[in-house]
Amino acid sequence: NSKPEKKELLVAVAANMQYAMKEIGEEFTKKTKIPVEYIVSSSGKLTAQITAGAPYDIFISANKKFPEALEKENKILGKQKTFAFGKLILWTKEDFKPSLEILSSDKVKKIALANPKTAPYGEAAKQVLQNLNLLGELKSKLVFGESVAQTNQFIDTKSATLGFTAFSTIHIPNKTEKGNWFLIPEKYYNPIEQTVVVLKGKKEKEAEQFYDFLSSDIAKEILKQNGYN
Amino acid sequence: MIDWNPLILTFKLALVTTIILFLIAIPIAYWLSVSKSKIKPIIETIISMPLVLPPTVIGFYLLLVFSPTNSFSIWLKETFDLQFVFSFEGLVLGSIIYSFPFMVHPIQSGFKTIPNSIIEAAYLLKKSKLETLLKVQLPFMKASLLTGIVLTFAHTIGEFGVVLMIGGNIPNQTKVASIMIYDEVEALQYDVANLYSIILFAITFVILLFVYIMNGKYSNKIVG
Amino acid sequence: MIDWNPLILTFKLALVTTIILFLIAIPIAYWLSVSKSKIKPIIETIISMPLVLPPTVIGFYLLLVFSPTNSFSIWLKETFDLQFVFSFEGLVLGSIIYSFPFMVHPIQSGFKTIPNSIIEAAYLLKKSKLETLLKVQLPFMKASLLTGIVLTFAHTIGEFGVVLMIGGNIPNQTKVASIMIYDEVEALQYDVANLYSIILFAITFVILLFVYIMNGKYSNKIVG
Amino acid sequence: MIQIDIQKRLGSEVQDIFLDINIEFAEEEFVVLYGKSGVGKTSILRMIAGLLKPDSGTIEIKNEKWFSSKGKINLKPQSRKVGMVFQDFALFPNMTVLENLKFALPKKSSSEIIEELVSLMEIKPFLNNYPNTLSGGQKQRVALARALVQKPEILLLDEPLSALDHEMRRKLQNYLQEIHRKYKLTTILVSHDVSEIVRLATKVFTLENGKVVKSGKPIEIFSNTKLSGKFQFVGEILEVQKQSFILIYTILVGNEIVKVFSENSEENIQVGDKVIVATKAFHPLIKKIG
Amino acid sequence: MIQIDIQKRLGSEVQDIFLDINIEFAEEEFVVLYGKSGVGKTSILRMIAGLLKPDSGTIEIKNEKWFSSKGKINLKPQSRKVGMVFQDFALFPNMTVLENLKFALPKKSSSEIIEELVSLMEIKPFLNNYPNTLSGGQKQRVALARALVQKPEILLLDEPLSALDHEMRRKLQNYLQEIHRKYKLTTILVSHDVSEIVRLATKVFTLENGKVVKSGKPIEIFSNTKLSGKFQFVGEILEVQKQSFILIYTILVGNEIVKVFSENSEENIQVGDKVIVATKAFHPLIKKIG
Ligand SMILES: Nc1ncnc2c1ncn2[C@@H]1O[C@H](COP(=O)(O)OP(=O)(O)OP(=O)(O)O)[C@@H](O)[C@H]1O
Ligand SMILES: Nc1ncnc2c1ncn2[C@@H]1O[C@H](COP(=O)(O)OP(=O)(O)OP(=O)(O)O)[C@@H](O)[C@H]1O
Ligand SMILES: [Mg+2]
Ligand SMILES: [Mg+2]
Repeated sequence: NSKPEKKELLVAVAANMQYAMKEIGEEFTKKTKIPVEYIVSSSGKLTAQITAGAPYDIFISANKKFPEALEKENKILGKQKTFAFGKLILWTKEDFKPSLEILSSDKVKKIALANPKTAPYGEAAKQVLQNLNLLGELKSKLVFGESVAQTNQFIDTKSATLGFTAFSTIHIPNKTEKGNWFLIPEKYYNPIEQTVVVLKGKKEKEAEQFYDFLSSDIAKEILKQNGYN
Repeated sequence: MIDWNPLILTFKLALVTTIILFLIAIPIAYWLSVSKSKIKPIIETIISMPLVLPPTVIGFYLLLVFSPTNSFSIWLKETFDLQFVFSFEGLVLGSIIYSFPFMVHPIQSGFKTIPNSIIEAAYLLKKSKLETLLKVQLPFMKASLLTGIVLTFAHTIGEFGVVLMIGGNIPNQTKVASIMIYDEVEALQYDVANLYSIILFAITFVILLFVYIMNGKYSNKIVG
Repeated sequence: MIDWNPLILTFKLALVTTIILFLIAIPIAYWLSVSKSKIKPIIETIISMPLVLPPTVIGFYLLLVFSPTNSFSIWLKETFDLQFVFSFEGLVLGSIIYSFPFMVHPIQSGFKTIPNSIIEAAYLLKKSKLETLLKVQLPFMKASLLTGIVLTFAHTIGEFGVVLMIGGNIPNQTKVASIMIYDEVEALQYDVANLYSIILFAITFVILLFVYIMNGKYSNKIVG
Repeated sequence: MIQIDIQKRLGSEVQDIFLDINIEFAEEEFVVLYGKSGVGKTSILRMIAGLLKPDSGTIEIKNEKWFSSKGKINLKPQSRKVGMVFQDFALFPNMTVLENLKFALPKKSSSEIIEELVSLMEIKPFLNNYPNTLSGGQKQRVALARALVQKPEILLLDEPLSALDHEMRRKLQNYLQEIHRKYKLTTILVSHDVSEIVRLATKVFTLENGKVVKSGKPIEIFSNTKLSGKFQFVGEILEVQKQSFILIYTILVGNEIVKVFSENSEENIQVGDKVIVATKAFHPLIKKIG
Repeated sequence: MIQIDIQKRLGSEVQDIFLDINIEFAEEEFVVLYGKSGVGKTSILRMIAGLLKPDSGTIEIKNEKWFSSKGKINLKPQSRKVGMVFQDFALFPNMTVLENLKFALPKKSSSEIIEELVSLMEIKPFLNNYPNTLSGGQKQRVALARALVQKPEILLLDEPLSALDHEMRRKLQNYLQEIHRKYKLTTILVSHDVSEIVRLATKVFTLENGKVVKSGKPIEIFSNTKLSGKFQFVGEILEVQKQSFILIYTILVGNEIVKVFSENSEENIQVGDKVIVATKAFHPLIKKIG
């Protein structure tokens, strides 16, 4: 039952990057005629899968830690490259303008953030609260999503009054109700590096093309439109 | 340093869920086993449906239903002081909904195996339906009850999709062991994940082993 | 534009898993129901254990066991051309392991309800153990078999933790509907998620409803 | 007065049985339902007990309507003061024999009756056994004891002694009669055993094709042979021996074996023949025994 | 030759029963096991059938060892050529009556035997019913038919007719005798009914306390009353009527009711008394009937 060799380039992508990646992929295919398929999941799961031999060609991670783990396992070709930075916002679907000051008010019942342990945006959110010395005070208000995506659901369903999430969230195409957001000054958190690595495998050449394409002007423009630097 | 809180919370959740579900499932399964209603197959089907959706997705729909800002939730909160998101009650509710079929189906098929004549005999001895249920029917279908209880209990321990969604992973409150292990795996902290897995495994193993040994003793007595 | 591939894959997976598990579970449940072995409670307990760990974590451990680079997997691949990660076979394996208790436990409790004398009667009519099993015991415990089949089938449709981990979400190969819905919810594409949920729901509903209606007709006939 | 007037269609498409029963008898009678297998005896008991709903009719017990299709009355089994022994025993498998009996004991009643029944029915040796480990006759005795624990006003017995040996059967027949009198019960018994019926019944209803075709005292019902001569009985030849001029016939009359000496052998009588034995001159000596 | 020599400890801690059975009989005999409820009759049949393992001993049927504790032989039930009617019928609930019978039919056998049994046992009307919907006697007939479908060499019958009415019982007794002869079966019957035993058995084993205490022809076993006088029988008084100087006793002998006229009433004989009726001068007229 040997499977036919896949034509597509398999791109494993961390959940928060998926929209930008899809647009970039379309441009890439237009240019190179190489079709692209995406495997969207959390960076942690993707790392475990790649370690176990998943047939992915490219890995786009939400931070540098995961590719480093893969490097130890001798799974990657060349070096990881940071091609964008994520931006953190406070987002709400309620009818007020979010701000860092409002976090302490009674109006805010629950604050959603991604799990700092597993999600880079969660880690960044935690740094913000630490830097503002709010972590202790707000502890009882915090609820954690397994990822940025789940954090978004908390906010989107108004289960949490507001939450920390990726700026890319509100750039999601055909998302109509964008709610209110506040872009958090970058001084409060360490840069959220979006990195890419080429994985060893049968399509290393095509993968390298994609790797390079991420630094192209077209890609940069798309990333900007999706809320990355 | 082992953090026991998630473990304690897990077993508390499993216990509460199993007990509540047991009490809810019995009347429903009973009705299903005796009813000749035309809509019975529909209800039987509906009971299985929570299984069909991924747990996180169920959790998402539960979030929509119980979002604190909607009027139903406000009413619940004001009338019963109940809030189902980001609370232990929410975990219980989510687990109950998701484990529902695991309790109801085995019990229902248990009810079906009871010979009519022993139920009739109890009625003729002037036993109410309730007393007959408790003293004749339930003891008779012990194997099925055990199946329902074990499946529900074990499943609640392992479930994390619904629980994660509706609970919000709050330490000491809704952060159960399964979520914790999941987090550690996600964070590539495999050693820690292994450690907690083993602990969870070991405790559950001992509990279930005890249940099965007791059950074996009792069954042997009856069949002689 | 509905992508039917994940849906087809889902039902294919559920069907294959249910059939294989049914065939595996019967001899195991049979042994458990007749055995008086001392180690029986231990095995009963072990059977429930897959439930105790979060599905993704089980998937993770399966990844470790079946990682194509370890020698066991290489042997499997060379000898049987079998590869259990990132393949449909892997999904089947994962689903089987995770749904194991849902099939074995109900069938085991079904076996226990069969009166000894009808089995003996079959033996005295010179029927082999196999023929007795097929023609007398299994039909007798139909309600329990149904429970096992429905729980397994529905659960396999909804499961995504193990499947996501061991399957890797590869379109047309391991991307089943549950993962797809999960992805869409994660991506905040609620409309799409709703659409697929409803389709999945509707198809499963029809299948199960059909099963229950047929079952109801048959049962009514027997109890008159 | 017990008045039962019920109709019920039983059976399947193929086998169609229409029960149309109209019987009446006084309280404290010992009534027997007699008839072929499948005629509907068990079904009648079940309708009286409230376990099966008649299609139409009334069941009136001591001026109390238990069932009336017109009056839309249908008392629950729990509200009918009946006790019943089932043809298939229906013991609770999860309780020991003693627990079965204790379960039957109404709250606040003294457990003396249990002791009495236990010693009478000789069930002491297996009081702590579960029903699965009992022999057929032992189960039957426990079932009977369980039904009697409640001292019901109406006792419904569905072949309660069929699995018992002769001796035990006699003993329990006597006991049934005794408690029937002592507690002023109304008893309805299904039995195939003529000797049992004649011993116990005050009234017999014979069923055929879903209807009562005969009713009366058992002696009237069963002594079908008309008297002619001073003495006669019907039996079956088991053995014929010839000793010089005398023929010795061994004849089975019911369960008893009788030897008859005869000098005249006009007829060719063989083993297996049903015969009538009669005599005009007969000077019997009747002696009490046992 | 059938030789059974087995020991088995039965029962629980409280009720301890030790079966020690040693019986022997020829092929083609019609053997009856007789004894009190709980004495171990069913257990003996189960050990012969291979459903219960004796603690020790041997079972040898027609020079073939079915069980031997020394020789470590213990044939499976499937390898023993026995058919059995269970006390609790053990019909397959998921099959109709006809399917039950067909299931019993060995592969490649003609289904003629089924038709024969169906018409004989009068089970045609409910052939397509499931066992749950049958009356007790109907179930019993199906169980008997099912055991006979295979024409087993050894037929084990555990009270196979106990739930049947008199007429059906007689009919099936005759049939059992007929097939016993026709197919040269060896039959082992458990029965409490003396008349049935006397009719059918060629040899009776009476069990008491786990042992065989009597064995022989049924007539020898059951005609316990010694002959004295030309004619005598034992019965029970059902009714005493006084007509001028004559007393008319209605006496139950087995299932038969006998009227006896007596002029001398030395003794005070009452209803319920067991009596012996004897006479020296007796000139019977014996006539074939039916
Ligand atoms: N499974 C069992 N476990 C323990 N004891 C048993 C079991 N089966 C039967 N016995 C005991 O063995 C004894 C013999 O039982 P058996 O059924 O052989 O009696 P039986 O002669 O057929 O009686 P009956 O005429 O009442 O049917 C009884 O005292 C019974 O309680
Ligand atoms: N649940 C049922 N469904 C359909 N038919 C039934 C059901 N129960 C009984 N019958 C039929 O009704 C008729 C009467 O049954 P019932 O049990 O009353 O007979 P019975 O007189 O007690 O016979 P027996 O002496 O054999 O016990 C039988 O022909 C039987 O097949
Ligand atoms: Mg009946
Ligand atoms: Mg017996």
